[in-house]
Amino acid sequence: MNSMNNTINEIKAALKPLKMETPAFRQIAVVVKPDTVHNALSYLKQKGFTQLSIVTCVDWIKESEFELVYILFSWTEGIHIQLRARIDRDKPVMVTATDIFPGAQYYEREVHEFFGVEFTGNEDAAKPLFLEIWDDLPPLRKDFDPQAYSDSKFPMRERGNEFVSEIGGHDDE
Amino acid sequence: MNVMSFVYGFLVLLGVFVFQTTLTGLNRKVTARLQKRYGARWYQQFLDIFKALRKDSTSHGWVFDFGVIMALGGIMATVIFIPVAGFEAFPGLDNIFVISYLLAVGMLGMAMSAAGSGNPWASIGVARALTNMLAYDVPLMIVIFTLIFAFDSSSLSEIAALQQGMGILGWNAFRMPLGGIVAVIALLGMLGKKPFDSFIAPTEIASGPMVEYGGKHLGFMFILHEFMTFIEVSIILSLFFGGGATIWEYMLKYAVLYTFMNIISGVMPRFKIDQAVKYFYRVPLAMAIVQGLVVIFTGLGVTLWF
Amino acid sequence: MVLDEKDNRNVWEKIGDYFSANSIWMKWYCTGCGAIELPPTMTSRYDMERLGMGPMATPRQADVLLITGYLSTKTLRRVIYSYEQMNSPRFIVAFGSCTINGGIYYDSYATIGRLDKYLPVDLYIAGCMPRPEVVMNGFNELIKMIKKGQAKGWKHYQENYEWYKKNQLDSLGEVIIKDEFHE
Amino acid sequence: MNLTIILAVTVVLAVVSFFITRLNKKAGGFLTVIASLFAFVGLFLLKGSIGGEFSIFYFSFKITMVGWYFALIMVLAYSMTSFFNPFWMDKMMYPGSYNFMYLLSMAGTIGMFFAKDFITLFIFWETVVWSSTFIIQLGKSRKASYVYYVVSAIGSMATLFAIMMAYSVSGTFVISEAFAGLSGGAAIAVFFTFILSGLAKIGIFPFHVWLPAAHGNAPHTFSPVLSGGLVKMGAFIAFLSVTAFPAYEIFSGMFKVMGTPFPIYFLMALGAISIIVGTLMAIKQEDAKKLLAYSSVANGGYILIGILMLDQVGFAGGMMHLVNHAVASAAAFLAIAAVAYRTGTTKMSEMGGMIHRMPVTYIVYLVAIISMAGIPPMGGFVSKWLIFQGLADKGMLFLAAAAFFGSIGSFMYVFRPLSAVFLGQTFTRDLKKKEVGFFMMLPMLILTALSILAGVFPNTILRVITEIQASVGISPVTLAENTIVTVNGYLDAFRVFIVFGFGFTIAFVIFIVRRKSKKVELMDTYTSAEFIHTRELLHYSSKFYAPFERLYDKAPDTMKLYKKIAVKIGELGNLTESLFYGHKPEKTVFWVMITGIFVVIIGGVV
Amino acid sequence: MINPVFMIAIPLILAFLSLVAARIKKWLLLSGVLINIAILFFLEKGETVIGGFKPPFGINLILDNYSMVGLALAGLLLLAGVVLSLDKADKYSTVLLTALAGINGMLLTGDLFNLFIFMEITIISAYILSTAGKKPEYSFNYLVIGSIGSVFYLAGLVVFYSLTGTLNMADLAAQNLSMGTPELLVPLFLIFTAFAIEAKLIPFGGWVKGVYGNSNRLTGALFASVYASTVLFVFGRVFNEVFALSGAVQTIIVLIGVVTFAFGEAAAFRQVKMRRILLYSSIGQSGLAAALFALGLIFPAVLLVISNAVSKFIMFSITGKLREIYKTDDYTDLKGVFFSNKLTGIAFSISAMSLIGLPLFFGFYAKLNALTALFNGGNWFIPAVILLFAIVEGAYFIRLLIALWAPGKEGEIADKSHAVGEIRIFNIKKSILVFILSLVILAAGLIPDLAGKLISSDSGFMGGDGPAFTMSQLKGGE
Repeated sequence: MNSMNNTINEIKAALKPLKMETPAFRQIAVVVKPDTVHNALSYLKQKGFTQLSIVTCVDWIKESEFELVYILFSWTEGIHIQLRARIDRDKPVMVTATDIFPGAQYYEREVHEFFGVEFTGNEDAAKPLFLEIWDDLPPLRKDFDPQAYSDSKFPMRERGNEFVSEIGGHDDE
Repeated sequence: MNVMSFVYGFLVLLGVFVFQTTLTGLNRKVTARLQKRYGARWYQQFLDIFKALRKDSTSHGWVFDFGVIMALGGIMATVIFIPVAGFEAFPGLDNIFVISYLLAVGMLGMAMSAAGSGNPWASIGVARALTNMLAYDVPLMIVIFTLIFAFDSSSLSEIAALQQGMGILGWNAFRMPLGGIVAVIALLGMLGKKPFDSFIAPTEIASGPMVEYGGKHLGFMFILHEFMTFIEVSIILSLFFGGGATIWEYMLKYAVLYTFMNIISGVMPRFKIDQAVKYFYRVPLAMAIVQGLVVIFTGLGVTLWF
Repeated sequence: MVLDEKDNRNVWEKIGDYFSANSIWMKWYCTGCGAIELPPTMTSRYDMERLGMGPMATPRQADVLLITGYLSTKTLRRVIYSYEQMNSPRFIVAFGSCTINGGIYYDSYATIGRLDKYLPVDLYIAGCMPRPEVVMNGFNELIKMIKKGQAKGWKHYQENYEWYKKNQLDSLGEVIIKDEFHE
Repeated sequence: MNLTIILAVTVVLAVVSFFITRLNKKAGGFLTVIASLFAFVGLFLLKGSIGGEFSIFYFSFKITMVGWYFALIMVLAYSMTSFFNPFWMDKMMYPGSYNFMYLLSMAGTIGMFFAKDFITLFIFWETVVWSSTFIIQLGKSRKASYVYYVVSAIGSMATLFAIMMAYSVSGTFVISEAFAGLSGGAAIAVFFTFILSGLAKIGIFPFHVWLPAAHGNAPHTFSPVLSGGLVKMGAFIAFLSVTAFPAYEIFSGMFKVMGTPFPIYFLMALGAISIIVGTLMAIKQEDAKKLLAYSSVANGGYILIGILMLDQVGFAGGMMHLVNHAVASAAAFLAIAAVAYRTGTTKMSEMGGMIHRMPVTYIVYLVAIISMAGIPPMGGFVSKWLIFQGLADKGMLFLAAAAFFGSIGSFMYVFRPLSAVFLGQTFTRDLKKKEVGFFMMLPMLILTALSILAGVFPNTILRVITEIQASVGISPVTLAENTIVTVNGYLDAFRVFIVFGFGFTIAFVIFIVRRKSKKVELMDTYTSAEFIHTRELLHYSSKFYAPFERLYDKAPDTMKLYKKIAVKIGELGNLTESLFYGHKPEKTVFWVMITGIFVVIIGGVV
Repeated sequence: MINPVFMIAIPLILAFLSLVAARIKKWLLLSGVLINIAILFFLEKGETVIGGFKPPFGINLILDNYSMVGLALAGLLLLAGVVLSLDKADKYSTVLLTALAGINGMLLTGDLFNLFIFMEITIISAYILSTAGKKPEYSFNYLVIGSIGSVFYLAGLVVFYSLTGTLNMADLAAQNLSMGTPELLVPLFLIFTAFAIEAKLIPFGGWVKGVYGNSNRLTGALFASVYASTVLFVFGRVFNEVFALSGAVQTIIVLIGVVTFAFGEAAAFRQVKMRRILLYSSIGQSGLAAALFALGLIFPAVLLVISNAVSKFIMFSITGKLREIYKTDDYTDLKGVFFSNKLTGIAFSISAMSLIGLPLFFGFYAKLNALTALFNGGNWFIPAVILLFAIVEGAYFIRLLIALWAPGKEGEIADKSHAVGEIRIFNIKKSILVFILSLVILAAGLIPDLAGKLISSDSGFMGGDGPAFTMSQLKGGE
């Protein structure tokens, strides 16, 4: 546990986080200012957190903020770190992490695709990744209405009389 | 060589097709029973083939079609040369080398057509099939070579005839037991049965060479497969199990041998292709060479050894 | 599909349909959760080979395209591609409620609502999930339909190709897409 | 026809072509066609004067059946390949000397086969070696030409040694008499050193290293000659070493393996090893020409085994395989050259689907590989059949095992270029490419026709071989009208062909009565429903037999042996240099003193 | 008929004149070598006595067909060298003329002591020529080693004289000295050492690397052809006419020759600098020639010396010029240099192939003769070594030729764009001269019997055998 405490202390000293907690065993959650994320990532990588497990995003629509979450892992110490930062929801911009973790490319593209966050410095971030063709709001934003989209794009079956099961089914309606 | 020969040849083809397809259908039932299933109808294989012939098909260019025709043509020519219970449509041409190389025409045609489809899986399948062939053929050919040396003949019917009339122990499989074992293992490889079926692995490489065939091409492949099975089993039957004095004996023996192969295959897992090569070049090759040396230097097996 | 149409097949077609009905080779498009129901259908408990049915490796060889469960836009593109690679006569059996009306994913932005708008479904097997009994029952029905010459989805597709194509394009944008991962 | 005229005209035309090429490159190329065709026709007509002896200059010649047979094969390869020459002139660095060397080496081979004495043979032999060395360097690798020369030199120097040694015993260079009187250890030494040049030329293990290097990298217009022609010079030496040097008689008292004297069996075993090595290496290659080169190694093994058997059947097989391999290999190399003419590469991973652009070339290649793999109804089948029968007759189990291995392995390797170069998706770059012109197609078609004819009517060739067999005093292979009869069975190639045609017809009829199939593009294949748009990526061509190759990828490379020897020689040179040729005079003074002391000691002893 | 003494006197006079009339020394040199050739045809055969004393007391010159061949070879090559490199030779006119006198003297003299004097003249001229390399330490090296040789030779003569009482060759030959006597061994060793140093035999040739390796196109060509062949000719005469070698001594000398051949070829094999390749090849060839001379196989040895001298002359000239142009003689830096110099290239190639002993060239005839003669003597070991190292020799020469002819990356076809440059090596006249010289090799290779007849008039040298092998014997008649 000592190394854990040491790590916490060191990180606290180095990153000067807004908030810090340990949500589970050998996990640290650090909340930092968005403009320090890049520095924090490079600091952590140099501390031994060499694996970027994921970059994802949470839509806090009431606060009108996106919370970017970077999860890193250290193979030497076995500690996970969540690095969180909140950015403005109306102008979601973040500095890319691809220069530190080249693998962040695909996470950033995903976040861009599903939330519309822009990553400065990552030219490829705007390329489509999962949604092969998309023409609406980013779908995981909470103000996106999937029902409406689905109705407009994928017409549903009209439930009329012709839809009666022929093979002994039991229809509840 | 006269017209009758061709008529006989055609009849042989028809007969072999009906016989072998029925047997395949029955064997599907046998396999099903091994797996505690009810299994397909005995004529299911006919239904499958005719259905495939009935369907529309897709072609990937002329070599795709040409290869299929060349394959079936070559294989059918080979079938005509196979002596069945001493009967040959073209007497005297049942030379083992002729048969095994004419068989290769069919294989080459099939490989060409499959690769001509442009599907990478087909190419992988062909690569595996050819590797497999290299694996099983060398031990088998050594054993066959031993037989030729022993009996001074490379004619299937002559070698078969030599084994008859001495009871079951006159069969080469018992005169040369190691060679017999090699032949049976090699037959598994030839038939593409498990454990040597990695080249058509359906879930792994999408049935390999067959990947792009549909409709009549697929029907051709099925017919080809029946004929090829007949040729392969017949070679081993004639060389090692005495062929058959009468057509009924032949058919009975054939059915037993083929079913036996199926039963072995039914309980086997699958070798990777390099494992298959290693296996063939370790056990059967050693056995074949030992058998060959025994026959060449001691003469045991040429004469009955009891 | 219109089921009650006059039987105007000739003898050869009838024989052909007999073969087709008794030898059903399937290509399973197993993107949905329904795939798990198929192994029991195939193996010794239900043994679909009795009816001459069996799985096939590629759409070229198959007669039936079996779509098990929901289809996202992404998978629908592939399903259409596969269907077009199949050789006629070809049939589609849709499996599970998702293919009928989107199932529990009816409001998803990525999952389509109903399959028959895009491809000619010959037979639906309802349920979430349909048990193997139902699957076998459904296939019995398909066999009957083929024998009677009623499974004419593929002809319908040919005749109404424009309509299907329009629906496909409306929902999917394009069917055959080209991006950095497909080059 | 007179051999003098043939030789003189060829040599003169060689010189003329050198100058004409300087004026007009294409014209020079066409002149090689004319010259080689002239030589071919001339040689063909020479059959009437077999048995004649005469001399030109100080060279003495004797026209023998076997010489005629070999020369005809050789000039066939030369003349067919020469059709390609005019089209490659622009790509050559020295077109003039290429044409000159081309014809000079051809004249050399003709002279060599008809030589009456060994010195004539050797002079022509070496002329061929150096002239072809200078051709090979114009190709893709300088190293290849170096390797070619060194391996050839090892062979020819050894042979010269043998010739001289035999001369010191018998006092004559005349081929038929030179080996008289040899016995014991000297006979073995002469036998092995003499055949060394043959082994080196055929590419028998461990001398096979030059084939992939030279065949693979020579100008595309010379590889067919190398493989189809020059390799056969080695077979001639092998032939001489069992006939002119009656190895079976001289070694008859020695330890025998399966009825064959040990030295001969040893060489046959080397042949078997080269079959295996050639096959395994060919399977591995990524370059179509290198692949074919290794296949020549394997086929050389068959030829050597066949010829060394010197019996009724196997020998006939080996001799016939000469023709079949020459024709098939030349055709295959020409086909690859034709493809390279259009695409500019011979790497299999850089090509695909050429069948849609060059169907005739494809047919040519197909027939060639069918023949090479020994599948009926092509010529290669008959000769391999004969070799197998011969081996079975003698019970040579291990050789037969190698032969079978090579035969089946050949399916694997010949299929690779077929699939990688011709089948599959055409590369975007090659979509607009066209079939080669008629003039280039012609030789390929002729060779293809010859391959088929040799397979359907093998007796035409075998009749010549029976005469050769009679001339060297072994019982000729038994031939009936269309059949070849051996102890173990007989073969009626024509009937096999007819039945094959019958089967093919039935299949064709079934195919044609069924509904016409829908033609689709090659990109429209089953890809697990994934969309793939890049033709180059979908085409499967490199590392074709990866799982199999993995089994022997740690096998040692023979080239390393040669490199090691070269390093050792270099070290000896280094030692010499540092011991005796330093820049300081003291060293020499030291050595003078040492020698002086040495002499004094010797003097004391004496 | 002209007295052979003019062969020595005229060059000496001209040398003296060239000191006086420095302005026309170039013409003096040219006329010297030309006159030398001219009077060759009119020389009086047989023995010439100088100074009135009858041998063994006086100075005598011997002109038999052996010395005639040597004179012709040296004279012609010197002429060719001077013509080819007149700009360089100009400076060394006096030296070259003196050298010519010395060389002629060496070849003609019938007296061991006179031989010493002529040899000194020749070697001193060589010392001076070697300074053209502008590496004085190598010249000094040569000087030291050469002086040791001279001292040894002189010492050998002294001992010898005390034993036999004469230094006249014919006289000595008549004494039929037995090699078995230990006393003779010492002078023999001393004299052999002196020759071995000049003939570059292992282990005495320490000077060669520096001198040959830094030669220019004049000196390299002269050293490797004129000087080397002269020394070998004299070596042949001394060790055949004066000492009839036999027994262990013969074996040792042959062994030294063969070892020199083998080691020299091996050393050449690992070189990349062209002059080094050529110099080690020269060492090898002279080793072989020495071995053959020691075995008494004079005719093949002479053929070998001639073929080597002409080839080396051409190759050294071209190499020297190449080095002048490109400042390097590393062949890996000179790829494709013959592309724009085809005539020169062909000449170089013919020379190289002749050296390897490839048929159609003169070297083949020489090699074949050597082999036949050796085999006739019941010797199979030396032929084996010769052929074995002929492979090595072929390897490095062919490698060199390939590099010089065909530039290009591995994996791409040979292409002129990779050639090192398009500068002409020789101007057209000189190219033709070199080319004609190489054609001589080719012609002599094509009609070797005639060439052999021209050299030895079918009778062999100094009572030795004639050709061991003639092409005409192939026709059936011996």
